[in-house]
Amino acid sequence: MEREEKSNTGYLKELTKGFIRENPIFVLCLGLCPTLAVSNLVENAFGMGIAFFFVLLCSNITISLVQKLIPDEVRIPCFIVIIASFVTVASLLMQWFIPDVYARMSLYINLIVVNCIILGRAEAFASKNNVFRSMLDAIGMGIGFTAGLFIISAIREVTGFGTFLGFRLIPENIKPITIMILAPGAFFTIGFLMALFNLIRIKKGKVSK
Amino acid sequence: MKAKITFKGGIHPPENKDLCGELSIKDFPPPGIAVLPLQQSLGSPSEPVVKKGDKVKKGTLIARSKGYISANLHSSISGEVIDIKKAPHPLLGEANAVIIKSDNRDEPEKDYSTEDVSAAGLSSGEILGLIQNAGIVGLGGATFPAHVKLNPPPDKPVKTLIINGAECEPYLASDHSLMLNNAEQILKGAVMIKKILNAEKCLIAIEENKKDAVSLFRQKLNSLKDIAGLEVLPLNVKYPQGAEKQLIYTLTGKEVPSGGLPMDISVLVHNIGTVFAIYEAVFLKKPLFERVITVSGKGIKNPANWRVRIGTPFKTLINHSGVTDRTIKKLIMGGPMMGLAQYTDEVPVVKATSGILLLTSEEAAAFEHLPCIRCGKCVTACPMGLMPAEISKMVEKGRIDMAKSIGLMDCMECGSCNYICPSGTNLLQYIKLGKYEYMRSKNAKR
Amino acid sequence: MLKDKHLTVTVSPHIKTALTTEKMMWIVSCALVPAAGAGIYFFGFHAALVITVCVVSSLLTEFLCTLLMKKPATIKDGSAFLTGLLLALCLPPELPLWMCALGGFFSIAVTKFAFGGLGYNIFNPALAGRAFLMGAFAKEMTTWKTLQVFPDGITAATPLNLLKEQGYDSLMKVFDSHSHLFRELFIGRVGGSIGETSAGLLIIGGLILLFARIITWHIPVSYIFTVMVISYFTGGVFGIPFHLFSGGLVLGAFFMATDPVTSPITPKGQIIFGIGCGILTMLIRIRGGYPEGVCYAILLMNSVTPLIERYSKTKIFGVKR
Amino acid sequence: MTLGQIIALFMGSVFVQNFIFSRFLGLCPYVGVSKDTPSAMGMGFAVVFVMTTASAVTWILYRYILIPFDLTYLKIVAFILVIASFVQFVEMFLKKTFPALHRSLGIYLPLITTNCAVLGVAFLNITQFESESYGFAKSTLQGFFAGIGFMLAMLIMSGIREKLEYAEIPESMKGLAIVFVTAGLISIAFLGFSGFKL
Repeated sequence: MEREEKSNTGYLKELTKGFIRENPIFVLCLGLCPTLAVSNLVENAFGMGIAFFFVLLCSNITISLVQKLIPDEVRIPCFIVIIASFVTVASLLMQWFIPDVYARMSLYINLIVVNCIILGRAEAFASKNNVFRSMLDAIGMGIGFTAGLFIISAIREVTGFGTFLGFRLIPENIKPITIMILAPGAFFTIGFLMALFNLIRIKKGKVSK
Repeated sequence: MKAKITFKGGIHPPENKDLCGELSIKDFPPPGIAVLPLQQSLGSPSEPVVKKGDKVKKGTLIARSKGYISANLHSSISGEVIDIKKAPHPLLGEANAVIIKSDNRDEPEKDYSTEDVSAAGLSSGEILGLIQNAGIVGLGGATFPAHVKLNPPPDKPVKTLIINGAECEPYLASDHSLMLNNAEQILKGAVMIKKILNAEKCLIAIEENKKDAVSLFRQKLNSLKDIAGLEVLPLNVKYPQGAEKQLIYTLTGKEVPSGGLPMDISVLVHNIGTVFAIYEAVFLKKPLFERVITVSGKGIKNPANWRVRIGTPFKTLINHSGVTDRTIKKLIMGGPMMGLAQYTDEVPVVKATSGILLLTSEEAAAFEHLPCIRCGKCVTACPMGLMPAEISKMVEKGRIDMAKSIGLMDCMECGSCNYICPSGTNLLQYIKLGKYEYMRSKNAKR
Repeated sequence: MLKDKHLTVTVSPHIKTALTTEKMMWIVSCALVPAAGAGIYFFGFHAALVITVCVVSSLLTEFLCTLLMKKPATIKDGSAFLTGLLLALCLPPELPLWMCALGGFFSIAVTKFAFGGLGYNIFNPALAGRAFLMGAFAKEMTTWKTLQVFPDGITAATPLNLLKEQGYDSLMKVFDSHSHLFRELFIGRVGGSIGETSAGLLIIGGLILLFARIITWHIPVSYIFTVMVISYFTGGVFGIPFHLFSGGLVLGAFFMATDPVTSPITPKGQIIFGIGCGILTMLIRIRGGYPEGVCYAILLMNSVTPLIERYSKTKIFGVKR
Repeated sequence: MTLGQIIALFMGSVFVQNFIFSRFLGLCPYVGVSKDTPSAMGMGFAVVFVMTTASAVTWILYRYILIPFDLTYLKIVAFILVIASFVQFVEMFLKKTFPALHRSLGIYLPLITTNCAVLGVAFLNITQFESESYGFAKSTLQGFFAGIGFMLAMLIMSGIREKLEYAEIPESMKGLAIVFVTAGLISIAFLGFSGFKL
């Protein structure tokens, strides 16, 4: 019964759930450290998003492929090793292609290895589902994460620098609110975005009632 | 012994004690109908020994104490028992009461006016018996049966007896007037109690705003003989100076342990009114059927101190005193700080009634309730060293366990926090609720 | 006779003190008026505009927040007015007005209403607003109106700035003698925020609050005493009056740190709070990146207020320690 | 290594560049375990202990194994494995020898494996102190002080959150939203330490 329902409701849901309903940042509240640390510039956020996407996709696929081979007791260490290998690959690639972006945030790229989303998806999803589903899940979550990162970084860059991806949006003579690109700005942005998500959920809840 | 200057905390509400003017005690005429609730004290209600249609006289026993903590009840007028039924009660809302219709003869059971000089030679047991028969309870408001309080367990001897004449509640002046009018009798009663308890000393504590009472007592002590160990001590004027634990701390410097009784530190406190009632019971063989109360408040035309029969309905007193044409807001039994607001003036005077106040809307101002701004005034005001704002917030959120851990059950409900709170938060209401909830869950666990 | 009257039944007590929260807020505001007046007198018309904009933006934000949250309107309780006034008093006199408005908005909306409104905020709204503006517009927030000029024509910032960045000698170049410096500091004719410079008038305002029993002595005394001790050990006899009267110390000690909502509720906790404020203020003044530390010191102590309260409970009567 | 350097390290890791309020490391356990003070305290102690020892262990690993054998590109895999197994080992050790301590800290230990503050301080150590003298001592101290800073942040937040339980927070701000706004305000206050010099 459950299986049937699963196949019917389909793959699309697997893909889209990460966008809003189970958005990793605003709803699941996972992987917050890099989210806040690198979101002062949209450029950084994209760099982080791509690296994250890459690691999540590869590790999800790999783990769903080898799930049968891994003994249950040592699965977590195995996942970590798999993830860590892909993080190493990603960090080497970034170092090669976009060295200046990498230099700004190498610490946080390395720390993708302990990002709760990736380990969480590996444990909760990829180790229990087939390759295709795991891939869709990874894409959905990756898009959700990158989009969240994009929103936060866009808000912070526009208010804190007056620019977007380096282009000036707000005229020079209006002073940007510098604090938005400092640590407090990151906390405020995510705090109020979460409140916004809550508000939407409350409104929706009221309507469905 | 070095007396502390005062206790920690407390407040200075406007006293309004001068409303009554001169401090004489007027005799209030016996009412046409007396309503005598069977529950007049802490503990179990007494059991009626009369039935409908019985003729009674002033001072006739109409209900006998039942159980250890309970007290006798006597008729306060002469006449006929017309019913035993539920009637409004100032403390309980409604309770069983013996209702007596006056025959207007006011005939006493026996003569209560001649002093029995031989009483001074009675044994402790005999005196306790007289007190028990007279149905005397603590008249300060706690209504604990006096004969039980005067009979402490042998392992907790009482060394210091304190006679409480602080009367720190605003408006009330009944104890003050009693002290001025019956100083000698009170002293005799105090000597008697000291003898029963075999106490080393007896301290009579009076707030400094009653200077006349202090000097009168000092003068009497000098003129009377055989009263070694008695001492009059003036106290700072501060509310709640008359609260048992604060009074003991002020006079002896000792703290009654949390959850304990004064006898745990060898002290016993009796109210002035109770001491006078004990005098009457022992020397005049007169049961407790009348007491002195203050009828006051800006809603009353002629405020005064009355010696009034137990069972007199409030409305009889209020009508007799006259009502001003200002907006009446509250009718209160007791003082404005700890008294109980009444929903009707049908309730009768009981043994616990120390005053009846009719407050106008300007006196009993209730202002807008704002959120707590944590100013800490309640913390400094609390004589028990509690944090009322925190406790009430915890109770509000249903965290009775946490409130208990920071002293919920130590609160004695003096209302200082509530008085001083600038936000108008009803702190005491939540604390009382919390205490009630705690006792309920504790009893349920049993 | 009482039949036709409605008797109100409530829990005791039945009388209450006349000092309400509303009155307290307005009395504090009034106690600030002399210092604010001195600020306008010394710094000119723009200072008056800054005060007006801050107050109006605070009141407006308060009104909108209560409207959005469907709470009863709380504008007249005076707390928003006071927040706006306090915020303006710790801003530089020539700050662009839209920044003032933003500060007022932040104070009320983020530090106060996000936490539920009056009584629930963790941080002092006015100081949080100032610290926010400091982080947002560091340059504008440290541009002071010049009241003293160097002999060689270079404009002088606040005395604390001078001491920190150019040392004691250039400070003495501007003010030729100690007594001159202390006199100017006391009456407030030095560079600085609008309402913080006039130490004398602020002390009068603080005494009014003490006598009106709106604040207790614990925080101001422990705060100022700590600052005096540390400044004696770091700056000698000169240090005590200098650190006492310069910067926002008096304003902070009497009006900001004593904000009841964000300071500990117990007397013992208040003393710890005051000492902590004093230590942090001097730490930032002497070693920190900013010349003035009152604002941050109080905010930092605000954040540990719950912890202080946790470990400074009152002694319950009859309970042995 | 002078006292001044130690104090500078202390001020730097605890206040100026607090791991939570400035570097954003270890946020998940920070928001997860800061609901009440006792558990914040337990988690804090566990983090101080693990960060200190992990800093020492990873520094030795990096300096004496990875560099000599030219395996530095494997540092991510190596560090995470070492930390994970180290935490596991500590847990077993505590269980055997100090059961009381284990009962109070035990539940927090597994959470620390995925605490990016621990791995973060290891990476920071090797980039900051790789070629410096006293590298080992500095790494260990930085780990210890960063742990203290983390614990301080935990305690502050737990105190505030306990107090917020009695506040009337708007429905939409409830939960993590208000926690982040509070963290933002605390980090504004922590800006006061910026530019700190000895």
